[in-house]
Amino acid sequence: MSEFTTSTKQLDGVSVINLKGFLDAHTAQVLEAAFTSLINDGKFNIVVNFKDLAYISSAGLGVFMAYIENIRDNNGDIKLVEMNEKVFNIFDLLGFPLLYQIFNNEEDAIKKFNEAKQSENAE
Amino acid sequence: MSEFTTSTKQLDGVSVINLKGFLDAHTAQVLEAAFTSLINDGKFNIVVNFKDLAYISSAGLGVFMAYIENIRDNNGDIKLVEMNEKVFNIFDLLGFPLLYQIFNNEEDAIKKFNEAKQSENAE
Amino acid sequence: MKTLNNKTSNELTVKSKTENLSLIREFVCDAAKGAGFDQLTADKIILAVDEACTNIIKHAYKYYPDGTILVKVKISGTTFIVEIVDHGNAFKPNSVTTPDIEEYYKQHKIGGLGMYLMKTLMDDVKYNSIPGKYNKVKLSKKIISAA
Amino acid sequence: MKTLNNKTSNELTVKSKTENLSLIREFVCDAAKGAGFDQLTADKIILAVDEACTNIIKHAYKYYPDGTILVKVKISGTTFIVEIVDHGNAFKPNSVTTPDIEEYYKQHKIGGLGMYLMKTLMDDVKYNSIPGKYNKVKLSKKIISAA
Ligand SMILES: Nc1ncnc2c1ncn2[C@@H]1O[C@H](COP(=O)(O)OP(=O)(O)O)[C@@H](O)[C@H]1O
Ligand SMILES: Nc1ncnc2c1ncn2[C@@H]1O[C@H](COP(=O)(O)OP(=O)(O)O)[C@@H](O)[C@H]1O
Repeated sequence: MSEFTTSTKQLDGVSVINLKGFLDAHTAQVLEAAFTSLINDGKFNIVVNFKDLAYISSAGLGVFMAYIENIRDNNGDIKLVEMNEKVFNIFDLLGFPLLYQIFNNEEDAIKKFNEAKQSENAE
Repeated sequence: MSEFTTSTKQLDGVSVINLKGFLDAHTAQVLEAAFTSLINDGKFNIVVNFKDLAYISSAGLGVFMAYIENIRDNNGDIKLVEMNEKVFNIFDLLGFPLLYQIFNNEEDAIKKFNEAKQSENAE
Repeated sequence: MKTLNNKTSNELTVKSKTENLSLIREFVCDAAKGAGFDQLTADKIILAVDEACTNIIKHAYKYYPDGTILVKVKISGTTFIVEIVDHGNAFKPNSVTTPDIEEYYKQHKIGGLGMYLMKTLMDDVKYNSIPGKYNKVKLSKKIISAA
Repeated sequence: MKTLNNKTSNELTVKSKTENLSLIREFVCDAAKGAGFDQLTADKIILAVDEACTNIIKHAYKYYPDGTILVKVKISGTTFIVEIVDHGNAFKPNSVTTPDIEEYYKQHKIGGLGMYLMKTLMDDVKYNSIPGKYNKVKLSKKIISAA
Protein backbone atom coordinates (compact mmCIF):
# COMPACT_ATOMS: atom_id res chain seq x y z
CA MET A 1 0.00 0.00 0.00
CA SER A 2 1.16 3.50 -0.79
CA GLU A 3 1.84 5.74 2.12
CA PHE A 4 0.60 9.29 1.67
CA THR A 5 -0.12 11.91 4.30
CA THR A 6 -0.81 15.62 4.40
CA SER A 7 -0.31 18.15 7.17
CA THR A 8 -1.68 21.68 7.12
CA LYS A 9 -0.41 24.79 8.91
CA GLN A 10 -1.44 28.47 8.89
CA LEU A 11 1.18 31.10 7.99
CA ASP A 12 0.38 34.81 7.59
CA GLY A 13 -3.25 34.13 6.72
CA VAL A 14 -2.32 31.46 4.17
CA SER A 15 -2.91 27.70 4.53
CA VAL A 16 0.10 25.55 3.68
CA ILE A 17 -0.53 21.87 2.88
CA ASN A 18 2.50 19.63 3.07
CA LEU A 19 2.37 16.50 0.90
CA LYS A 20 4.35 13.44 1.92
CA GLY A 21 4.80 10.14 0.11
CA PHE A 22 3.01 8.65 -2.86
CA LEU A 23 -0.01 10.35 -4.39
CA ASP A 24 -1.92 7.97 -6.66
CA ALA A 25 -5.49 6.78 -7.33
CA HIS A 26 -5.45 5.05 -3.94
CA THR A 27 -4.31 7.98 -1.86
CA ALA A 28 -5.88 10.88 -3.81
CA GLN A 29 -8.80 10.95 -1.39
CA VAL A 30 -6.45 11.94 1.43
CA LEU A 31 -5.59 15.12 -0.47
CA GLU A 32 -9.26 15.67 -1.36
CA ALA A 33 -10.07 15.58 2.35
CA ALA A 34 -7.39 18.20 3.07
CA PHE A 35 -8.80 20.58 0.41
CA THR A 36 -12.39 19.96 1.49
CA SER A 37 -11.55 20.76 5.08
CA LEU A 38 -9.91 24.10 4.14
CA ILE A 39 -12.79 25.08 1.85
CA ASN A 40 -15.33 24.27 4.56
CA ASP A 41 -13.40 26.62 6.85
CA GLY A 42 -13.54 29.35 4.20
CA LYS A 43 -9.77 29.18 3.67
CA PHE A 44 -9.11 29.75 -0.01
CA ASN A 45 -5.50 31.00 -0.01
CA ILE A 46 -3.63 27.73 -0.27
CA VAL A 47 0.02 26.87 -0.78
CA VAL A 48 0.89 23.24 -1.49
CA ASN A 49 4.41 22.18 -0.55
CA PHE A 50 5.74 19.27 -2.64
CA LYS A 51 9.08 18.90 -0.84
CA ASP A 52 8.31 15.45 0.58
CA LEU A 53 6.19 14.16 -2.31
CA ALA A 54 7.89 11.15 -3.85
CA TYR A 55 5.38 10.35 -6.61
CA ILE A 56 2.32 11.70 -8.38
CA SER A 57 0.08 10.14 -11.02
CA SER A 58 -2.74 11.75 -13.01
CA ALA A 59 -5.17 10.77 -10.26
CA GLY A 60 -3.22 13.10 -7.96
CA LEU A 61 -3.12 15.86 -10.56
CA GLY A 62 -6.85 15.46 -10.97
CA VAL A 63 -7.38 16.54 -7.36
CA PHE A 64 -5.91 19.97 -8.13
CA MET A 65 -8.13 20.27 -11.20
CA ALA A 66 -11.17 19.30 -9.15
CA TYR A 67 -10.77 22.10 -6.58
CA ILE A 68 -9.12 24.99 -8.43
CA GLU A 69 -12.28 26.45 -9.98
CA ASN A 70 -14.20 26.62 -6.71
CA ILE A 71 -11.18 28.13 -4.95
CA ARG A 72 -10.62 30.81 -7.61
CA ASP A 73 -14.34 31.62 -7.68
CA ASN A 74 -13.85 32.52 -4.01
CA ASN A 75 -10.93 34.86 -4.80
CA GLY A 76 -8.47 32.25 -3.60
CA ASP A 77 -5.74 30.28 -5.35
CA ILE A 78 -3.62 27.16 -5.11
CA LYS A 79 0.07 27.95 -5.46
CA LEU A 80 2.69 25.20 -5.66
CA VAL A 81 6.14 25.23 -4.03
CA GLU A 82 9.32 23.14 -3.64
CA MET A 83 8.55 20.73 -6.44
CA ASN A 84 11.39 18.33 -7.18
CA GLU A 85 12.49 17.80 -10.77
CA LYS A 86 10.76 14.45 -11.19
CA VAL A 87 7.37 15.76 -10.10
CA PHE A 88 7.84 19.01 -12.03
CA ASN A 89 8.48 17.08 -15.23
CA ILE A 90 5.10 15.39 -14.96
CA PHE A 91 3.37 18.70 -14.23
CA ASP A 92 5.18 20.24 -17.17
CA LEU A 93 4.19 17.44 -19.55
CA LEU A 94 0.56 18.16 -18.72
CA GLY A 95 0.84 21.90 -19.13
CA PHE A 96 0.19 22.59 -15.46
CA PRO A 97 2.62 25.56 -15.34
CA LEU A 98 0.06 27.38 -17.55
CA LEU A 99 -2.55 26.86 -14.88
CA TYR A 100 -0.72 27.12 -11.57
CA GLN A 101 1.90 29.45 -10.21
CA ILE A 102 4.96 27.56 -9.02
CA PHE A 103 7.41 29.08 -6.50
CA ASN A 104 10.74 27.96 -5.05
CA ASN A 105 9.64 28.22 -1.44
CA GLU A 106 6.68 28.90 0.86
CA GLU A 107 7.76 32.47 1.67
CA ASP A 108 7.61 33.60 -1.98
CA ALA A 109 4.17 32.07 -2.49
CA ILE A 110 2.82 33.58 0.73
CA LYS A 111 4.26 37.00 -0.19
CA LYS A 112 2.44 36.79 -3.52
CA PHE A 113 -0.86 36.15 -1.74
CA ASN A 114 -0.31 39.08 0.61
CA GLU A 115 0.76 41.48 -2.19
CA ALA A 116 -2.47 40.63 -3.96
CA LYS A 117 -4.42 41.36 -0.78
CA GLN A 118 -2.68 44.76 -0.35
CA SER A 119 -3.38 45.86 -3.91
CA GLU A 120 -7.01 44.90 -3.40
CA ASN A 121 -7.13 47.01 -0.23
CA ALA A 122 -5.48 49.91 -2.05
CA GLU A 123 -8.22 49.95 -4.67
CA MET B 1 17.06 -5.53 -6.60
CA SER B 2 18.30 -5.15 -3.07
CA GLU B 3 20.70 -2.38 -2.38
CA PHE B 4 23.55 -3.30 -0.08
CA THR B 5 26.89 -1.60 0.39
CA THR B 6 29.77 -1.73 2.84
CA SER B 7 32.38 0.86 3.73
CA THR B 8 35.49 0.20 5.79
CA LYS B 9 37.54 2.55 7.94
CA GLN B 10 40.56 2.12 10.26
CA LEU B 11 40.26 3.27 13.89
CA ASP B 12 42.97 2.71 16.53
CA GLY B 13 44.32 -0.34 14.70
CA VAL B 14 40.87 -1.85 14.27
CA SER B 15 38.95 -2.20 10.97
CA VAL B 16 35.32 -1.06 11.12
CA ILE B 17 32.97 -2.31 8.40
CA ASN B 18 29.74 -0.36 8.05
CA LEU B 19 26.80 -2.29 6.59
CA LYS B 20 24.07 -0.44 4.73
CA GLY B 21 20.83 -1.73 3.23
CA PHE B 22 19.59 -5.25 2.63
CA LEU B 23 21.83 -8.27 3.21
CA ASP B 24 20.41 -11.38 1.54
CA ALA B 25 21.50 -14.24 -0.72
CA HIS B 26 21.92 -11.76 -3.56
CA THR B 27 24.08 -9.24 -1.75
CA ALA B 28 26.01 -11.55 0.61
CA GLN B 29 28.95 -11.57 -1.80
CA VAL B 30 29.45 -7.84 -1.23
CA LEU B 31 30.13 -8.55 2.46
CA GLU B 32 32.30 -11.54 1.57
CA ALA B 33 34.43 -9.24 -0.57
CA ALA B 34 34.83 -6.80 2.33
CA PHE B 35 36.02 -9.57 4.70
CA THR B 36 38.30 -11.12 2.07
CA SER B 37 39.96 -7.78 1.43
CA LEU B 38 40.68 -7.23 5.15
CA ILE B 39 42.02 -10.75 5.59
CA ASN B 40 44.27 -10.38 2.57
CA ASP B 41 45.70 -7.24 4.19
CA GLY B 42 46.32 -9.17 7.41
CA LYS B 43 43.70 -7.18 9.29
CA PHE B 44 41.97 -9.53 11.71
CA ASN B 45 40.60 -7.14 14.33
CA ILE B 46 37.21 -6.34 12.85
CA VAL B 47 34.18 -4.44 14.13
CA VAL B 48 30.98 -4.66 12.09
CA ASN B 49 28.59 -1.74 12.51
CA PHE B 50 24.92 -2.69 11.89
CA LYS B 51 23.48 0.82 12.32
CA ASP B 52 22.38 1.20 8.68
CA LEU B 53 21.48 -2.44 8.06
CA ALA B 54 17.78 -2.72 7.26
CA TYR B 55 17.53 -6.48 6.72
CA ILE B 56 19.46 -9.73 7.12
CA SER B 57 18.60 -13.29 6.10
CA SER B 58 20.45 -16.52 6.92
CA ALA B 59 22.55 -16.02 3.78
CA GLY B 60 23.92 -12.88 5.41
CA LEU B 61 24.45 -14.61 8.75
CA GLY B 62 26.28 -17.36 6.89
CA VAL B 63 28.97 -14.86 5.84
CA PHE B 64 29.93 -14.29 9.48
CA MET B 65 30.08 -18.05 10.07
CA ALA B 66 32.25 -18.50 6.98
CA TYR B 67 34.98 -16.11 8.13
CA ILE B 68 35.01 -16.27 11.93
CA GLU B 69 37.17 -19.38 12.26
CA ASN B 70 39.95 -18.13 10.01
CA ILE B 71 39.91 -14.74 11.75
CA ARG B 72 40.09 -16.24 15.26
CA ASP B 73 42.84 -18.64 14.17
CA ASN B 74 44.78 -15.46 13.41
CA ASN B 75 44.19 -14.05 16.90
CA GLY B 76 41.55 -11.70 15.56
CA ASP B 77 37.81 -11.41 16.10
CA ILE B 78 34.61 -10.06 14.60
CA LYS B 79 32.71 -7.90 17.10
CA LEU B 80 29.25 -6.58 16.32
CA VAL B 81 27.92 -3.10 17.20
CA GLU B 82 24.81 -0.88 16.93
CA MET B 83 22.43 -3.68 16.01
CA ASN B 84 18.79 -2.57 15.85
CA GLU B 85 16.14 -4.65 17.58
CA LYS B 86 14.82 -6.28 14.41
CA VAL B 87 18.22 -7.53 13.34
CA PHE B 88 19.16 -8.49 16.91
CA ASN B 89 16.04 -10.65 17.19
CA ILE B 90 17.14 -12.72 14.21
CA PHE B 91 20.67 -13.06 15.59
CA ASP B 92 19.23 -14.05 18.93
CA LEU B 93 16.92 -16.67 17.44
CA LEU B 94 19.98 -18.33 15.91
CA GLY B 95 22.04 -18.22 19.09
CA PHE B 96 24.56 -15.79 17.63
CA PRO B 97 25.06 -13.96 20.95
CA LEU B 98 26.79 -17.17 22.15
CA LEU B 99 29.28 -16.87 19.31
CA TYR B 100 29.86 -13.15 18.86
CA GLN B 101 30.41 -10.26 21.25
CA ILE B 102 27.86 -7.52 20.69
CA PHE B 103 28.50 -3.93 21.84
CA ASN B 104 26.43 -0.77 21.88
CA ASN B 105 28.94 1.30 19.94
CA GLU B 106 32.21 1.22 18.02
CA GLU B 107 34.25 2.74 20.88
CA ASP B 108 33.40 -0.06 23.32
CA ALA B 109 34.26 -2.76 20.79
CA ILE B 110 37.56 -1.06 19.86
CA LYS B 111 38.45 -0.65 23.53
CA LYS B 112 37.91 -4.38 24.04
CA PHE B 113 40.33 -5.17 21.20
CA ASN B 114 42.98 -2.84 22.63
CA GLU B 115 42.58 -4.14 26.20
CA ALA B 116 43.20 -7.62 24.86
CA LYS B 117 46.33 -6.38 23.09
CA GLN B 118 47.64 -4.74 26.29
CA SER B 119 47.16 -7.83 28.40
CA GLU B 120 49.02 -9.82 25.73
CA ASN B 121 51.90 -7.34 25.87
CA ALA B 122 51.95 -7.50 29.66
CA GLU B 123 52.49 -11.25 29.60
CA MET C 1 -1.51 -25.95 -9.89
CA LYS C 2 -0.84 -23.52 -12.66
CA THR C 3 1.51 -24.23 -15.50
CA LEU C 4 3.87 -21.44 -16.35
CA ASN C 5 4.41 -21.14 -20.07
CA ASN C 6 6.57 -18.12 -20.25
CA LYS C 7 9.88 -19.02 -18.71
CA THR C 8 11.56 -15.74 -19.48
CA SER C 9 9.39 -13.08 -17.88
CA ASN C 10 8.39 -12.00 -14.44
CA GLU C 11 4.68 -11.67 -13.78
CA LEU C 12 2.56 -10.14 -11.08
CA THR C 13 -1.13 -10.84 -10.60
CA VAL C 14 -3.09 -8.62 -8.26
CA LYS C 15 -6.72 -7.94 -7.52
CA SER C 16 -8.30 -4.87 -9.11
CA LYS C 17 -7.87 -2.56 -6.13
CA THR C 18 -6.11 0.79 -6.07
CA GLU C 19 -4.19 -0.32 -2.96
CA ASN C 20 -2.25 -2.68 -5.24
CA LEU C 21 -0.94 0.14 -7.45
CA SER C 22 2.13 0.63 -5.27
CA LEU C 23 3.00 -3.04 -5.55
CA ILE C 24 2.65 -2.85 -9.33
CA ARG C 25 4.97 0.18 -9.35
CA GLU C 26 7.60 -1.64 -7.28
CA PHE C 27 7.37 -4.64 -9.59
CA VAL C 28 7.81 -2.52 -12.71
CA CYS C 29 10.58 -0.47 -11.09
CA ASP C 30 12.60 -3.59 -10.39
CA ALA C 31 12.05 -4.89 -13.92
CA ALA C 32 12.91 -1.59 -15.62
CA LYS C 33 16.11 -1.19 -13.63
CA GLY C 34 16.95 -4.82 -14.29
CA ALA C 35 16.62 -4.06 -18.01
CA GLY C 36 19.21 -1.32 -17.61
CA PHE C 37 17.03 1.81 -17.71
CA ASP C 38 18.22 4.81 -15.70
CA GLN C 39 16.04 6.13 -12.86
CA LEU C 40 14.51 8.87 -15.03
CA THR C 41 13.32 6.44 -17.70
CA ALA C 42 12.27 3.85 -15.13
CA ASP C 43 10.11 6.56 -13.51
CA LYS C 44 8.38 7.22 -16.85
CA ILE C 45 7.63 3.54 -17.39
CA ILE C 46 6.34 3.20 -13.81
CA LEU C 47 3.97 6.15 -14.27
CA ALA C 48 2.68 4.85 -17.61
CA VAL C 49 1.93 1.45 -16.08
CA ASP C 50 0.25 3.08 -13.08
CA GLU C 51 -2.01 5.04 -15.45
CA ALA C 52 -2.88 1.92 -17.45
CA CYS C 53 -3.72 -0.04 -14.30
CA THR C 54 -5.65 2.84 -12.72
CA ASN C 55 -7.77 2.94 -15.87
CA ILE C 56 -8.38 -0.79 -15.69
CA ILE C 57 -9.55 -0.51 -12.07
CA LYS C 58 -11.70 2.56 -12.80
CA HIS C 59 -13.09 1.87 -16.24
CA ALA C 60 -12.68 -1.81 -17.10
CA TYR C 61 -13.69 -3.09 -13.65
CA LYS C 62 -15.60 0.04 -12.50
CA TYR C 63 -14.04 -0.38 -9.04
CA TYR C 64 -15.18 -4.02 -8.73
CA PRO C 65 -12.41 -5.21 -6.39
CA ASP C 66 -12.21 -8.91 -7.20
CA GLY C 67 -11.10 -8.71 -10.81
CA THR C 68 -7.53 -9.61 -11.68
CA ILE C 69 -4.79 -7.57 -13.25
CA LEU C 70 -1.85 -9.48 -14.68
CA VAL C 71 1.31 -7.48 -15.29
CA LYS C 72 3.97 -9.22 -17.35
CA VAL C 73 7.37 -7.75 -18.14
CA LYS C 74 9.68 -8.98 -20.85
CA ILE C 75 12.49 -7.95 -23.10
CA SER C 76 12.05 -8.64 -26.80
CA GLY C 77 15.24 -7.84 -28.70
CA THR C 78 16.11 -4.36 -27.49
CA THR C 79 12.58 -3.46 -26.46
CA PHE C 80 11.25 -3.54 -22.92
CA ILE C 81 7.59 -4.59 -22.91
CA VAL C 82 4.99 -4.45 -20.19
CA GLU C 83 1.81 -6.37 -20.97
CA ILE C 84 -1.23 -5.84 -18.78
CA VAL C 85 -4.16 -8.23 -19.02
CA ASP C 86 -7.58 -7.79 -17.41
CA HIS C 87 -10.98 -9.45 -17.69
CA GLY C 88 -13.14 -6.37 -17.29
CA ASN C 89 -15.18 -4.43 -19.81
CA ALA C 90 -13.70 -4.31 -23.28
CA PHE C 91 -12.00 -1.09 -24.34
CA LYS C 92 -11.69 0.43 -27.83
CA PRO C 93 -9.13 3.18 -27.42
CA ASN C 94 -9.72 4.57 -30.94
CA SER C 95 -12.79 6.27 -29.56
CA VAL C 96 -10.63 8.29 -27.14
CA THR C 97 -9.04 11.29 -28.82
CA THR C 98 -5.76 12.60 -27.53
CA PRO C 99 -6.62 15.86 -25.80
CA ASP C 100 -5.25 19.18 -26.99
CA ILE C 101 -3.89 20.10 -23.60
CA GLU C 102 -4.64 23.85 -23.78
CA GLU C 103 -8.07 23.35 -25.27
CA TYR C 104 -8.65 20.70 -22.69
CA TYR C 105 -8.06 23.00 -19.75
CA LYS C 106 -10.14 25.79 -21.29
CA GLN C 107 -13.04 23.38 -21.09
CA HIS C 108 -12.26 22.77 -17.40
CA LYS C 109 -12.23 19.04 -17.93
CA ILE C 110 -11.08 16.76 -15.19
CA GLY C 111 -9.44 13.48 -16.08
CA GLY C 112 -8.55 12.29 -19.54
CA LEU C 113 -4.87 12.78 -18.76
CA GLY C 114 -3.96 9.16 -18.20
CA MET C 115 -4.02 8.04 -21.83
CA TYR C 116 -2.14 11.16 -22.86
CA LEU C 117 0.58 10.46 -20.30
CA MET C 118 0.91 6.82 -21.32
CA LYS C 119 1.41 7.74 -24.97
CA THR C 120 3.84 10.53 -24.14
CA LEU C 121 5.93 8.50 -21.71
CA MET C 122 6.20 5.28 -23.74
CA ASP C 123 7.37 4.61 -27.30
CA ASP C 124 4.28 2.59 -28.09
CA VAL C 125 0.92 1.78 -26.49
CA LYS C 126 -1.34 -0.87 -28.03
CA TYR C 127 -4.73 -2.03 -26.82
CA ASN C 128 -6.22 -5.35 -27.82
CA SER C 129 -9.61 -6.45 -26.49
CA ILE C 130 -11.39 -9.72 -27.13
CA PRO C 131 -14.79 -8.94 -25.61
CA GLY C 132 -15.88 -11.47 -23.03
CA LYS C 133 -12.39 -12.94 -22.90
CA TYR C 134 -9.69 -10.44 -22.04
CA ASN C 135 -8.24 -7.00 -22.63
CA LYS C 136 -4.56 -6.52 -23.15
CA VAL C 137 -2.53 -3.35 -23.25
CA LYS C 138 1.08 -3.52 -24.36
CA LEU C 139 3.46 -0.70 -23.38
CA SER C 140 6.85 -0.63 -25.10
CA LYS C 141 10.06 1.31 -24.59
CA LYS C 142 13.34 0.91 -26.49
CA ILE C 143 16.34 0.07 -24.35
CA ILE C 144 19.07 2.49 -25.43
CA SER C 145 22.37 1.39 -23.98
CA ALA C 146 24.78 4.14 -23.02
CA ALA C 147 27.26 3.81 -25.91
CA MET D 1 -3.08 -15.61 -22.67
CA LYS D 2 -3.20 -17.22 -19.30
CA THR D 3 -6.42 -17.95 -17.50
CA LEU D 4 -6.53 -16.90 -13.90
CA ASN D 5 -8.36 -19.37 -11.73
CA ASN D 6 -7.83 -17.94 -8.31
CA LYS D 7 -9.76 -14.72 -8.12
CA THR D 8 -9.04 -14.05 -4.50
CA SER D 9 -5.27 -14.04 -4.18
CA ASN D 10 -2.37 -11.97 -5.37
CA GLU D 11 0.41 -13.82 -7.15
CA LEU D 12 3.94 -13.03 -8.16
CA THR D 13 5.95 -15.08 -10.62
CA VAL D 14 9.65 -14.40 -10.91
CA LYS D 15 12.65 -16.13 -12.38
CA SER D 16 14.86 -18.16 -10.06
CA LYS D 17 17.46 -15.46 -9.46
CA THR D 18 18.58 -14.08 -6.12
CA GLU D 19 18.13 -10.53 -7.49
CA ASN D 20 14.37 -11.20 -7.36
CA LEU D 21 14.38 -11.85 -3.59
CA SER D 22 13.83 -8.18 -2.80
CA LEU D 23 10.78 -8.07 -5.07
CA ILE D 24 9.38 -11.16 -3.36
CA ARG D 25 9.93 -9.50 0.03
CA GLU D 26 8.10 -6.35 -1.08
CA PHE D 27 5.23 -8.46 -2.42
CA VAL D 28 4.91 -10.42 0.82
CA CYS D 29 5.30 -7.26 2.92
CA ASP D 30 2.35 -5.62 1.16
CA ALA D 31 0.24 -8.76 1.52
CA ALA D 32 1.07 -9.29 5.21
CA LYS D 33 0.28 -5.69 6.09
CA GLY D 34 -2.87 -5.88 4.00
CA ALA D 35 -3.87 -8.89 6.11
CA GLY D 36 -3.50 -6.73 9.23
CA PHE D 37 -0.20 -8.02 10.67
CA ASP D 38 1.94 -5.54 12.58
CA GLN D 39 5.42 -4.68 11.29
CA LEU D 40 7.13 -7.14 13.65
CA THR D 41 5.06 -10.10 12.46
CA ALA D 42 5.21 -8.98 8.83
CA ASP D 43 9.01 -8.96 9.15
CA LYS D 44 8.96 -12.57 10.37
CA ILE D 45 6.80 -13.71 7.48
CA ILE D 46 9.01 -11.83 5.00
CA LEU D 47 12.15 -13.51 6.36
CA ALA D 48 10.55 -16.97 6.28
CA VAL D 49 9.52 -16.51 2.65
CA ASP D 50 12.99 -15.18 1.75
CA GLU D 51 14.52 -18.33 3.27
CA ALA D 52 12.12 -20.60 1.39
CA CYS D 53 12.83 -18.87 -1.92
CA THR D 54 16.59 -18.72 -1.33
CA ASN D 55 16.49 -22.49 -0.80
CA ILE D 56 14.53 -22.98 -4.01
CA ILE D 57 17.08 -20.95 -5.98
CA LYS D 58 20.06 -22.69 -4.32
CA HIS D 59 18.87 -26.25 -3.92
CA ALA D 60 15.84 -26.89 -6.16
CA TYR D 61 17.22 -24.98 -9.17
CA LYS D 62 20.93 -25.12 -8.19
CA TYR D 63 21.31 -21.51 -9.35
CA TYR D 64 19.78 -22.24 -12.79
CA PRO D 65 18.40 -18.73 -13.46
CA ASP D 66 15.52 -19.47 -15.83
CA GLY D 67 13.31 -21.49 -13.53
CA THR D 68 10.15 -19.94 -12.16
CA ILE D 69 9.08 -19.22 -8.61
CA LEU D 70 5.39 -18.57 -8.07
CA VAL D 71 4.47 -16.87 -4.80
CA LYS D 72 0.78 -16.85 -3.96
CA VAL D 73 -0.71 -15.15 -0.91
CA LYS D 74 -4.15 -15.82 0.44
CA ILE D 75 -6.24 -15.68 3.55
CA SER D 76 -8.11 -18.81 4.52
CA GLY D 77 -10.41 -18.16 7.45
CA THR D 78 -8.15 -16.47 9.98
CA THR D 79 -4.93 -17.89 8.56
CA PHE D 80 -2.54 -16.05 6.26
CA ILE D 81 -1.00 -18.46 3.78
CA VAL D 82 1.95 -18.04 1.44
CA GLU D 83 2.29 -20.79 -1.15
CA ILE D 84 5.48 -21.04 -3.13
CA VAL D 85 5.63 -23.27 -6.21
CA ASP D 86 8.73 -24.21 -8.20
CA HIS D 87 9.60 -26.71 -10.91
CA GLY D 88 13.09 -27.60 -9.77
CA ASN D 89 14.42 -30.73 -8.09
CA ALA D 90 12.00 -32.40 -5.72
CA PHE D 91 12.55 -31.93 -2.00
CA LYS D 92 11.74 -34.28 0.88
CA PRO D 93 12.12 -32.16 3.99
CA ASN D 94 11.76 -35.14 6.35
CA SER D 95 15.37 -35.96 5.62
CA VAL D 96 16.43 -32.60 7.06
CA THR D 97 16.66 -32.64 10.84
CA THR D 98 16.12 -29.45 12.78
CA PRO D 99 19.56 -28.51 14.07
CA ASP D 100 20.33 -28.30 17.76
CA ILE D 101 21.69 -24.77 17.56
CA GLU D 102 24.51 -25.17 20.11
CA GLU D 103 25.58 -28.57 18.84
CA TYR D 104 25.41 -27.14 15.37
CA TYR D 105 27.91 -24.38 16.05
CA LYS D 106 30.26 -26.73 17.89
CA GLN D 107 30.54 -28.62 14.61
CA HIS D 108 31.35 -25.35 12.83
CA LYS D 109 28.68 -25.97 10.27
CA ILE D 110 27.77 -23.25 7.83
CA GLY D 111 24.24 -23.07 6.49
CA GLY D 112 21.32 -25.20 7.57
CA LEU D 113 19.78 -22.21 9.33
CA GLY D 114 17.11 -21.42 6.74
CA MET D 115 14.76 -24.31 7.50
CA TYR D 116 15.16 -23.67 11.22
CA LEU D 117 14.22 -20.01 10.79
CA MET D 118 11.19 -20.83 8.65
CA LYS D 119 9.82 -23.24 11.23
CA THR D 120 10.51 -20.87 14.11
CA LEU D 121 9.05 -17.79 12.43
CA MET D 122 5.87 -19.35 11.04
CA ASP D 123 3.09 -21.36 12.67
CA ASP D 124 3.28 -24.09 10.06
CA VAL D 125 5.55 -25.07 7.16
CA LYS D 126 4.51 -27.85 4.80
CA TYR D 127 6.37 -29.19 1.79
CA ASN D 128 4.70 -31.13 -0.97
CA SER D 129 6.66 -32.35 -4.00
CA ILE D 130 5.33 -34.19 -7.01
CA PRO D 131 8.62 -35.18 -8.69
CA GLY D 132 8.82 -34.07 -12.30
CA LYS D 133 5.81 -31.81 -11.84
CA TYR D 134 6.17 -29.26 -9.07
CA ASN D 135 7.24 -28.56 -5.53
CA LYS D 136 5.06 -26.56 -3.22
CA VAL D 137 5.83 -25.12 0.18
CA LYS D 138 3.03 -23.67 2.23
CA LEU D 139 3.82 -21.23 5.02
CA SER D 140 1.01 -20.36 7.43
CA LYS D 141 0.54 -17.78 10.16
CA LYS D 142 -2.57 -17.14 12.24
CA ILE D 143 -3.98 -13.66 12.03
CA ILE D 144 -4.57 -12.57 15.61
CA SER D 145 -6.62 -9.40 15.69
CA ALA D 146 -5.85 -6.94 18.46
CA ALA D 147 -8.88 -7.58 20.67
N1 LIG E 1 -8.71 0.15 -19.56
C1 LIG E 1 -9.81 0.85 -19.93
N2 LIG E 1 -11.00 0.23 -20.03
C2 LIG E 1 -12.10 0.92 -20.37
N3 LIG E 1 -12.10 2.24 -20.67
C3 LIG E 1 -10.96 2.92 -20.59
C4 LIG E 1 -9.75 2.26 -20.21
N4 LIG E 1 -8.77 3.18 -20.22
C5 LIG E 1 -9.32 4.34 -20.60
N5 LIG E 1 -10.64 4.20 -20.84
C6 LIG E 1 -11.55 5.25 -21.32
O1 LIG E 1 -10.75 6.29 -21.86
C7 LIG E 1 -11.00 7.53 -21.20
C8 LIG E 1 -9.72 8.35 -21.09
O2 LIG E 1 -8.88 7.75 -20.13
P1 LIG E 1 -7.82 8.64 -19.35
O3 LIG E 1 -7.08 9.46 -20.34
O4 LIG E 1 -6.97 7.77 -18.54
O5 LIG E 1 -8.68 9.61 -18.44
P2 LIG E 1 -9.60 9.35 -17.17
O6 LIG E 1 -9.40 7.95 -16.74
O7 LIG E 1 -9.10 10.32 -16.17
O8 LIG E 1 -10.99 9.62 -17.64
C9 LIG E 1 -11.62 7.16 -19.89
O9 LIG E 1 -12.46 8.15 -19.37
C10 LIG E 1 -12.38 5.89 -20.22
O10 LIG E 1 -13.65 6.19 -20.76
N1 LIG F 1 13.58 -26.09 -1.75
C1 LIG F 1 14.53 -27.02 -1.55
N2 LIG F 1 14.81 -27.92 -2.52
C2 LIG F 1 15.75 -28.85 -2.33
N3 LIG F 1 16.47 -28.97 -1.20
C3 LIG F 1 16.24 -28.13 -0.19
C4 LIG F 1 15.26 -27.11 -0.31
N4 LIG F 1 15.26 -26.42 0.85
C5 LIG F 1 16.17 -26.99 1.65
N5 LIG F 1 16.78 -28.02 1.04
C6 LIG F 1 17.79 -28.91 1.65
O1 LIG F 1 17.73 -28.76 3.05
C7 LIG F 1 18.98 -28.34 3.59
C8 LIG F 1 18.78 -27.36 4.75
O2 LIG F 1 18.30 -26.13 4.26
P1 LIG F 1 18.60 -24.80 5.05
O3 LIG F 1 18.24 -25.03 6.47
O4 LIG F 1 17.90 -23.67 4.41
O5 LIG F 1 20.17 -24.58 4.98
P2 LIG F 1 21.15 -24.23 3.78
O6 LIG F 1 20.33 -23.87 2.61
O7 LIG F 1 21.94 -23.10 4.29
O8 LIG F 1 21.95 -25.46 3.57
C9 LIG F 1 19.74 -27.74 2.41
O9 LIG F 1 21.11 -27.83 2.55
C10 LIG F 1 19.20 -28.57 1.25
O10 LIG F 1 19.93 -29.77 1.13
